[in-house]
Amino acid sequence: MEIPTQTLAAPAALHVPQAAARPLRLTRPWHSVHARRALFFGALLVVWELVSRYGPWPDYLMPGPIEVSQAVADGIRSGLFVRGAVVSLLRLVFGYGISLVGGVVLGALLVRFRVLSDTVGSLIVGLQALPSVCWLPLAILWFGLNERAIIFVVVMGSLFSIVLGVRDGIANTSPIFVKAARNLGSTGVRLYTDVVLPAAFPTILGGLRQGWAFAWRSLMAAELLYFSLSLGNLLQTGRDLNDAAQVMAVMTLIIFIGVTFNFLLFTPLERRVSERWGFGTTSA
Amino acid sequence: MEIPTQTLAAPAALHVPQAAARPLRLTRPWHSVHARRALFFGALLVVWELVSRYGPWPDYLMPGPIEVSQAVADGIRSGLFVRGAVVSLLRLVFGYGISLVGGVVLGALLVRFRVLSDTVGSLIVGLQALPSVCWLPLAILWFGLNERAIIFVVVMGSLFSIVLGVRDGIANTSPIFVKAARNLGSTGVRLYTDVVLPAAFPTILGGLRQGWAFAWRSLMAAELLYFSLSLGNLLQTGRDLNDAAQVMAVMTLIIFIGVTFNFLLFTPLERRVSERWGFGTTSA
Amino acid sequence: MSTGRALHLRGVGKTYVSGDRVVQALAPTDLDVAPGEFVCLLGASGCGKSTLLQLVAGLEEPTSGQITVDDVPVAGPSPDRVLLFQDAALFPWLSVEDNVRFGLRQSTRSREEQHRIAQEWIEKVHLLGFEHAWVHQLSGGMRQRAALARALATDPSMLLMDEPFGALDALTRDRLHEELESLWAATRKTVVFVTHNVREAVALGDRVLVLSPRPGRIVGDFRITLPRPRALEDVTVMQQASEIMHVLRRALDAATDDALLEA
Amino acid sequence: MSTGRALHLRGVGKTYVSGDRVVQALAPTDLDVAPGEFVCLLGASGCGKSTLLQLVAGLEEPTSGQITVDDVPVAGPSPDRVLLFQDAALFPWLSVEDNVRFGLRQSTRSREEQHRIAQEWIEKVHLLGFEHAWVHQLSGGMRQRAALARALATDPSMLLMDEPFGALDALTRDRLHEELESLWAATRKTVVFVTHNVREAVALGDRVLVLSPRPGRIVGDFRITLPRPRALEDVTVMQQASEIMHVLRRALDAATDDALLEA
Amino acid sequence: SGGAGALTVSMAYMPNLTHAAGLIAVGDGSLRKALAPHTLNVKAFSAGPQLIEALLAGEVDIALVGPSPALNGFVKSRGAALRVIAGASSGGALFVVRPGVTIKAPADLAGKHIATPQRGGTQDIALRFLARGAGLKTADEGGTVSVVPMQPADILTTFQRGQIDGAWLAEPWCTRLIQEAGATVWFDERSKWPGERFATAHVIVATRFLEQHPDLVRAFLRTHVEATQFTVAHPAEAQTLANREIGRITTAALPARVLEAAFRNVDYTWDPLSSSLAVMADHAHQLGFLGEAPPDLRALYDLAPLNEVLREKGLPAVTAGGQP
Ligand SMILES: Nc1ncnc2c1ncn2[C@@H]1O[C@H](COP(=O)(O)OP(=O)(O)OP(=O)(O)O)[C@@H](O)[C@H]1O
Ligand SMILES: Nc1ncnc2c1ncn2[C@@H]1O[C@H](COP(=O)(O)OP(=O)(O)OP(=O)(O)O)[C@@H](O)[C@H]1O
Ligand SMILES: [Mg+2]
Ligand SMILES: [Mg+2]
Ligand SMILES: O=S(=O)([O-])[O-]
Repeated sequence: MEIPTQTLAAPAALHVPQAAARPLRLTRPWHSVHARRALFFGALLVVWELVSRYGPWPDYLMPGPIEVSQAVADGIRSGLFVRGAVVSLLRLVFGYGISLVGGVVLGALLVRFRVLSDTVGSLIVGLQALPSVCWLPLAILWFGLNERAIIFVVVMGSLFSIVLGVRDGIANTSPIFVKAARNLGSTGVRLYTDVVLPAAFPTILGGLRQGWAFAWRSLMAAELLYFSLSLGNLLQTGRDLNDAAQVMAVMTLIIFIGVTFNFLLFTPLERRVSERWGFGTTSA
Repeated sequence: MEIPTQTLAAPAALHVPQAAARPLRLTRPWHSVHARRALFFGALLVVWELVSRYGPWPDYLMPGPIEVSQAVADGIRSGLFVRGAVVSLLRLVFGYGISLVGGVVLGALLVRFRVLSDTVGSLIVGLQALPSVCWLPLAILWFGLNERAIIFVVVMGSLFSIVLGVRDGIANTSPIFVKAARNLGSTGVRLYTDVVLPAAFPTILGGLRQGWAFAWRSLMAAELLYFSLSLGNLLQTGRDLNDAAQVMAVMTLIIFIGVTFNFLLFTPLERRVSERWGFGTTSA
Repeated sequence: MSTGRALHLRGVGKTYVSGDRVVQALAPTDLDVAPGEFVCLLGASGCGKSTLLQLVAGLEEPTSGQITVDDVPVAGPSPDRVLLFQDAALFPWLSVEDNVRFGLRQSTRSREEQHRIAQEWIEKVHLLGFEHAWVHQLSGGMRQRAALARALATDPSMLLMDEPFGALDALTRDRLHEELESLWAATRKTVVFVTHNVREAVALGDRVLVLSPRPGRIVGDFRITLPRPRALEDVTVMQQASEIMHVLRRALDAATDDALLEA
Repeated sequence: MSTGRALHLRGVGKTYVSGDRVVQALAPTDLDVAPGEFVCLLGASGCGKSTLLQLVAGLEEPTSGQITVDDVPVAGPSPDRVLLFQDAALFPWLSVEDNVRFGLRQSTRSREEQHRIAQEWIEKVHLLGFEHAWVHQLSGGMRQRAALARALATDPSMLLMDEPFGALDALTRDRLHEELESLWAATRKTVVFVTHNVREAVALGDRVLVLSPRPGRIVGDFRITLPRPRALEDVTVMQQASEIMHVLRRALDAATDDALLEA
Repeated sequence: SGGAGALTVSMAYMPNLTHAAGLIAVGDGSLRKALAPHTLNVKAFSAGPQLIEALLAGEVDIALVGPSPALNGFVKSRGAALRVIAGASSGGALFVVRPGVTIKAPADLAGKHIATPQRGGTQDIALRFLARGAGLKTADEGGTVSVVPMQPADILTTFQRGQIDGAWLAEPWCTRLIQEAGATVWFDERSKWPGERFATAHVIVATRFLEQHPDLVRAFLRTHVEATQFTVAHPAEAQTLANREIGRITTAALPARVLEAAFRNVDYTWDPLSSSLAVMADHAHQLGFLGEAPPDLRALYDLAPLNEVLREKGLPAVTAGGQP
């Protein structure tokens, strides 16, 4: 059967014109999203520059985007930023990887074994509240002054977020999926990989993204352990020199890498999830 | 109609004896949970003490629970811990309160207005990765050396977690609830308070708890801003004086308060949610 | 009590596009329902019945055409046009009573009145004793009944019912048929009622519409003039039903499942 | 192909306790199903039919009594006893085809064979063209059919079906009746089939059991000896159905909804 | 440290001007040469307590560090973990005042916010003691003098924002406050000490390393003494060399103006100036910082290796509180 042409004619027909409340998202054309984002960030930069110039604060305390991008350019030209970012990113990816695997396994175990949840589970909630710097002394003690100590701090900083995210995700999943799966003969580890985790995945994803952010934070704390070229060190150097432009340049770099990873890693996963589950597909 | 006695006779009848995989929780008698927890923490303390005594590390680097509880007792006796904890808790509650309200509103707005999500949303993911200490210089700059600067850092540390938790929670909620509610005449703000937030609540709860943990972390960072009696300061003093016992004593205090708040605030909420939604009620 | 409104569909069609899947659920359709009319919709599984109801409820946007209610274009949902979802769609965070009160709370009624109306409806759908139960503690049929109470409690002038009695046993269904018919007789609400039970359609409807398989088109429009009340077992009802069944069967046999285009 | 097993229930009852709500869903029940028997369950909404199936499937634990399959006590679920849930319970993260393959993937079949079997079943439930659709893109009836394909594809020796055809139009249902009957005739699986359609029960079953309203008890046990295949419209089927209907009605009228105790 | 044969010697310092001797010895390669065939592993820390932490954990063998972290480490390990084996510098701390604020006598501290770089650190203790001497109490004792320990970087910002009235801190921060925030000097800490000398940096060694490898300790000290001599004799070259190292470690060298001015405020010596440390320890103890009992500092020093080196070089020996 042929689809009547008017139904496919204009994608604009998918647009909903009414004034009624529309709390859930529409699928919009790709380019407008980017245009809007560019516009927003552009406006943000302009406001920042204006505040920096005409605001009540001296510009050495509140450098504007021009000065900061100058600092970024300098940092990149000198090779410091790139080398520092590479060092930090490697640690981040490694530490986060450990947290990811450990967090998923531990989170699943917490739900599976009530004993663990009652004991380790309640401890984790408290451990999560510890600032990353608290782990430094233990890290040095246990691992010595080396990469492993830094990775340890990163893991401690992000693991618990992921564990709790996974645990909550699984615990708040409708038991019907597990019932259906066991009914069809799924058991043991496969029950987890095939059903429990996919069913909980929409919720878990949030925990994974938060874990990523906290891996960053802890990495910055860990990199103050001792001087070696890294983003955390560049940040601290900026602070020590009261070089607001450098501090902001490193912050910009962190934000940039954070946003980039989000787009490369998490946004596609989210899109996949909503497509499959049908979240936010309603135009109403 | 009378319920046959054998069906109500023993709560033990609810216990499931089979060896089959049972990934979802059973409701267990109250006391066994506490007994198990006490046992676990007891064993943990013993192991810690043993490691401290017979481990490869000198006891001034790895003080045992006895020494640490001595330090806690000293801290409490001198009044420092109690006063410090009160100061910190007040800041925490205040800063977290702001993050909570702001986070829920902002998270809901992000889902509601695609423009915001495309712009502010993508910025937040980056901002979340900034370590709390990055906000210190700006806080001093904008607010000066006062409580507001500390609260600002706490808010920056926890707000974004909550925003993203709320956003993800709402975005991953089945649209059917919103449809049903709008269909029954629910609109505007009430649609959010009556339907969108309750529907997303099981997921949001995780974000709120993580926000709480990160409020703590940021508070510790902020309290290094300047000296006034507070937990963060006691922690830093311990570090500056290489006093491992004091550092661990403050850490214990932080964990204790974290666990306590979790039990008072979040556990009852979680129980409520699973009771209503029927999560994990299956005995299979 | 609210009385019915006129419903008009002009060339209303719906095509779902997601990724490279294009599914035409409803072919452009014209339909006129008079105020207070009780219209039943029959059609093969997946032919677009639920889609049609969602469009009329204003919960989905038609890909083509326009829907008007009393000559006002439909531009979103309204509590005056309540849809009873095929899968109940109760709120799991609310008790049965609070679910039933949900629509009432949007109005300006006093708490006492809300409570009274809710109780009344809970009784009518035979859920007394389950006011404080949570949704997950209900059986499938009990959920459908709770959803029915929630929808009817708001007293809309147009009722859009998507297989509301599908999960009910014959006796409970008979009782609810009676309730619905007497409610309708008293208020003359406009009702659009989707069902798979042809005799149910004949027993309840002023008109029975038959949709072709996907993409749905109206291929039969029967006016039922039998005297009311009608029982499912009445011979006249059975006769009309078998006549309509015939049309349905023809429509289904004629159709080939070719509405799915891989774009 | 798997053939049926014997099912025995001895004093099997279920009481749900949550907080201060105590609901006796199923009164202690004895039941014997012979290997290869096709048993249909009828009963008022909320009388414990779904509960009974979940107990037999091993997904819930009885509060009292014991269930055995071929004299082995049931101690958890088994892919040999597949339950078709009342609300489909498809996995939203899998496509229709992957849902159908789910049970097969737990076995040692090759990928090609899995694919072939899945395709076969998708065709039998008339879902060709929707292999790659997501669950939320299916209509209510299509979901039920996909769930049916998923359950049957695993070829269990015992089928527990909870209103599997409730959301289907008459014609699709007739076709699936034929499919189910010929499958059953070929394999003599044991089937426990819950339905609200008395004629459907008579048309399909060797035996029809009638449950009283909550808490369910077996109050009628009819052996159907009519020659197969039987059509829903057969006069003999109708006669038997109205007889059973009578028992059902009596059970319902006798009952008072007093099973709910506020503890 | 390592097993048989060639060892790895872990040395730690901070990229501060007060550690110039260490920076120079590492920077010009002389330390590496002196320790050959053993390898030198250099770690630069951003704060003294972390350096001590690493030393206590066995990750550092020999280090340059300020007096109060050294003292803390010694006291916390109950005298077991480390020994002071030489001095490194003296001076380099000033009390600076924000323009528009009058602080000319200890009594003027009343009602003021004064920053110090670290709670329990040298300046922090000194300030509290100064206030106490003038009959004032600090804010945390319920008094009017707000002692505000914070990171030096934040001191500069708050100073510029007018939120801090004065600061007692070390170089190069005093110079930066003077140059960048127009601060005036109330006093140079040297003026408070007999002979204008007081310890600001020490050479410390892990006790275990000292016992196992006295030869390496002597080799280290030999280079240390030579680097110190070089710094005193050729301040301009020393400045450049030290600053180059600071730049290498932190990625940012000090500006020439700051470097010159700050360098002038520091004196370099291998004398540990033990009497000044005793005074500091006494003050710290009186203020409740070093535990219940007054610290027993007799075992803190082990100056024998240094004196041996000095003797080799024909230089006068140093003493610790009268003991050689
Ligand atoms: N959100 C969606 N995305 C894509 N396709 C959809 C969506 N919703 C429905 N469809 C498709 O539209 C067609 C009609 O669906 P609809 O739910 O209206 O059928 P129905 O007549 O109500 O069927 P049933 O009797 O089985 O409930 C089906 O082919 C279905 O696959
Ligand atoms: N998880 C639960 N917690 C508490 N009560 C429950 C639970 N599940 C079912 N019930 C109660 O048990 C009774 C029987 O439920 P069941 O689902 O077995 O009924 P059913 O015969 O399948 O009904 P229907 O035909 O409406 O599907 C109902 O009163 C229901 O409220
Ligand atoms: Mg439908
Ligand atoms: Mg049921
Ligand atoms: O303590 S952090 O928040 O920076 O991890």
